[in-house]
Amino acid sequence: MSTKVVTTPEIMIGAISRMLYGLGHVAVGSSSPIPGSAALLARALSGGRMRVSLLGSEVHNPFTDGGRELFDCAAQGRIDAFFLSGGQIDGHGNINLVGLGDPRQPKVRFPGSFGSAYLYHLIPRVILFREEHSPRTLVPKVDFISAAGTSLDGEYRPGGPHALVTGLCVFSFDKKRAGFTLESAHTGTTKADVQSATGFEFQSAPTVPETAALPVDTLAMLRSRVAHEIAETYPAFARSQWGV
Amino acid sequence: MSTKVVTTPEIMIGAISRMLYGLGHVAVGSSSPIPGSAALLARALSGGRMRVSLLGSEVHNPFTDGGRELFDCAAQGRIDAFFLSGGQIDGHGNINLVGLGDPRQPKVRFPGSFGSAYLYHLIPRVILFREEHSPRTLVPKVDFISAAGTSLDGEYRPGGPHALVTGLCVFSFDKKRAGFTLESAHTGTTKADVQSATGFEFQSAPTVPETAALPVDTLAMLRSRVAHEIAETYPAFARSQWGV
Amino acid sequence: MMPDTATLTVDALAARIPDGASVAIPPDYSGCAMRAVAALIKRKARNLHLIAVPAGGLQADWLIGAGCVSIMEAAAMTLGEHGTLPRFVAAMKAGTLDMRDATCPAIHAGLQASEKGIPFMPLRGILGSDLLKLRPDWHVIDNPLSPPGDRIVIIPAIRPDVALFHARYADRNGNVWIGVRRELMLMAHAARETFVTVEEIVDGDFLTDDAKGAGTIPALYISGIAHAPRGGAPVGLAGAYPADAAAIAVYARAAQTTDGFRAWLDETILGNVPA
Amino acid sequence: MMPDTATLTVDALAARIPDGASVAIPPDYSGCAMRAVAALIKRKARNLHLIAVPAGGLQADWLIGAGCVSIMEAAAMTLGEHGTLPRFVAAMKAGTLDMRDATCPAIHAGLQASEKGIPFMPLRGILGSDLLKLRPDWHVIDNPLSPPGDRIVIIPAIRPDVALFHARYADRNGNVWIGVRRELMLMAHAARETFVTVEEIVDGDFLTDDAKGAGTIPALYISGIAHAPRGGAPVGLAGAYPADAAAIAVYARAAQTTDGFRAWLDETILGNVPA
Repeated sequence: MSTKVVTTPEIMIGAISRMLYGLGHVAVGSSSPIPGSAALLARALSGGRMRVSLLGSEVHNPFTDGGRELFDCAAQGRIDAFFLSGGQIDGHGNINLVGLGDPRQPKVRFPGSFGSAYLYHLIPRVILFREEHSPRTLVPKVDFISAAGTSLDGEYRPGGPHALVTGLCVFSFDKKRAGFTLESAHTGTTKADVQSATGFEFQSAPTVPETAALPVDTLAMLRSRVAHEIAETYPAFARSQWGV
Repeated sequence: MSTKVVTTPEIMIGAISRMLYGLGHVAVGSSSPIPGSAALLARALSGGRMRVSLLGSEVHNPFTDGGRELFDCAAQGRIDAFFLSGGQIDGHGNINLVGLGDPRQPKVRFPGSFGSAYLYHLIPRVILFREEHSPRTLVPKVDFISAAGTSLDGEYRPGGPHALVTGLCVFSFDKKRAGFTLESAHTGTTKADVQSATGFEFQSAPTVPETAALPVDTLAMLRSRVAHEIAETYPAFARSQWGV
Repeated sequence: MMPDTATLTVDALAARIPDGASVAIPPDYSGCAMRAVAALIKRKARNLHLIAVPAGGLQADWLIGAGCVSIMEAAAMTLGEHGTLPRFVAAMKAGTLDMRDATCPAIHAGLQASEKGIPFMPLRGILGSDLLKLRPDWHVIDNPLSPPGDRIVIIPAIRPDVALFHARYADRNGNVWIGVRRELMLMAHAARETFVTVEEIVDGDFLTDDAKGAGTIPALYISGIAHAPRGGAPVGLAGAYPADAAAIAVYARAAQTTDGFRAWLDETILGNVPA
Repeated sequence: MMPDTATLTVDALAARIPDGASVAIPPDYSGCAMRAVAALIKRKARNLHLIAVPAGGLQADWLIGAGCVSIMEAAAMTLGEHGTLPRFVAAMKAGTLDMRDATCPAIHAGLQASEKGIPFMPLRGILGSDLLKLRPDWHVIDNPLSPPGDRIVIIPAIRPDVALFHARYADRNGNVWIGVRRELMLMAHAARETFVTVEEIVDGDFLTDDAKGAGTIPALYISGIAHAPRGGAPVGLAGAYPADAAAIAVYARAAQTTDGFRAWLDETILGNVPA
């Protein structure tokens, strides 16, 4: 099975899971099969030292105080990393989960902001993910700010964006500059490819490394143990990715 | 057993229970064996139409959200009556549960304010009780206001004092005047007895009726069924009153 | 059963939820009273103000498609892996739904404010979000306990007229067992009235049962209970039966068009044989 | 067991609570870690800031009498039917204890503010009470959502360094079952660290157990657990063993004087044979 070609979601899972090494508690929200797989992979590699809280799971879910506990737990400083996506993501780290055009009568309606407007401010390491990397998704300015990438001085903000992982590359986020930096491009993607597919300005080194591949045994672990673990919460994703 | 002389606590229990007829939910706080017995008696007479929540009981306690639920429930408007006492009670309905003299180094220290400062404001019918009726307990002005009898205009106050039941008599409370009115005196007590034992000013009709006695079958119910029910939470009280 | 908790049929329960009521509903993983929702549709409920706690799913889409909803309050509207909610999206594009976008913890905080009987709850985060423009009822104040510059959002209390959900068990005293699904307890504490459909009504008293007590909403908060086996289908009920993915997929396809939704509604909810 | 939840001896657990710590403790009906309290006394803990949630009982009096406490925060201090707390009353009359009188819901609200990571919680009532004079940390503001005159108290967050209590069961993953005693969960959510003594450590995982899950504090919040059979005596533990009224009465009499308390402490806690 490990001889099967590595897919883009697998590259993204690998890139995200590497950002989680050494953390104590990683939480995963709704509609997040790629981060969920990455978190479960990082946990599998941690030797039991990492907790993963997977919203919607009945097994990988340590919460007993109802829907609010994830948010309370984040505000208590007990969650180290979380994941957000967006119908649009802009170069300042703002994300749009509401829609395009007038939000009262949108041209395109997205699902809604979920907990983003809150968790983005409170969890130290928020990793943005979006498989579709295009000028349509990565825009200069979002139509609607569900959650703001940066805050005014004096505002309480222990959390914020850490990185953005797409189907083409990995960006880091620089809070001082309120902008992204290209860190690596996935196999077969050039810096020019990334530039032409990205609607916002970003910085990068003169040469951009390739996103590191998962070691063979880690990939095998993803495709077996983790595939089965994530299937409980995301059966369609697990089936389409790994046939489980 | 019903031929035994009626005790002062039993007269108080009878007077309080009559104030509870027709209510839907009566809650009883800490250190409240007399109101607890009155509430359980009123429930027994209600044919199951009254709920009683008895703090400290494991049987007569409907709460499943921890220590805060009683207070939340009151603020939601779901509790019709409650009971408070005081080391001192003054003629404006203020109660003192903290102590005499400087609260930082008191001459006499009482247990503390419990939930009084809150529940007195939120529960419509708060019945004050104090068996010892003397100038020492019923004072012109309390040394320390744990909970205020009345509030300023504009302040949110759906609740407040309804009556004061002592070992000698029953007072009602007039919110407009912020003062008590003598409604009845217990068997063998005159209006003059009440006046000489009371440290605060109060109003009364020219003739004051005797506090109504419990019907014989109700007294029997108190001494049997209710005595056993209250014994779970207040064993020493039930033993000393009814030998159960 | 205590007199203020009534045992009802599903239709009678739905009849206790008046037109114009604000109705708090749980997310798809927490016990949705789908049979009661169908009864609301059958009785042609109108102008409901749905409050999703915190995300709306299949039941919200059914009600929106059937014309029962005028105001929708939610942090998100989604069918999960089945994609978007077709009738919700259609209503938004048509501009016919008063959508009050929120963020999950703000809905919990607003309900907790009602639970505590306080006018508002402060909440961190949110600053800089355009949600503040869509929500004139959310205010930003300076934290009175901090030096200037520490702005904080305050969320007004959310007091639903009704909380409506499905659970596994009620006892004959009207206590409802919800296990770890504490958002249902929050909803019941916050709402004026709570109506529940259950898989089973069982003997015993959950409040004096060591194993059940901790996961029980006391009858005190429950206005009416209806016995509705499989009342949570097709969304599913944790510990009892899974989501019926095929039925949900059928719906998601059918409801892409107004006509398709109508035909689905006629056949599946209203029980009419298609002409 | 997860690496961040340690299994400890009672003495090792008490050693993890440093001098000067603020320590939240439950009321007498909710599971008091009396053996751990005895261990704190034995190791001569000093300058503790006890936060009673919301009333202090026997454990507070033991600690005050033994000189472990410099600040006491509580809505009430009582031995219930056994009367007043003798060492507490003596310390108050001597003016040696920094007593922070509160009202029960204010302590819950302050802990809930920490649970939600917000700086304060508004709370109704209290206006007109002299508690506001004793509590300069409690503020009164105008409700920003109302016309002027609607004053409301705001209670700052209470973030204990430690929550300490006794419960019936822990599982081997470090989850702690508390049943309906949710104030213990609130304490664990609000505190930086939580230490628990339990009657029994059992197999299985409470979080995936339908019957136990709803009454369980996840290991996530638990820093250390000690196995301490009858660790709640003499106060008692609901469902396990009742209060030892005779032992409490002996204490209440002995502790009326400093010498009587010393002798009781030597014999009962420190295990010294009286000379």
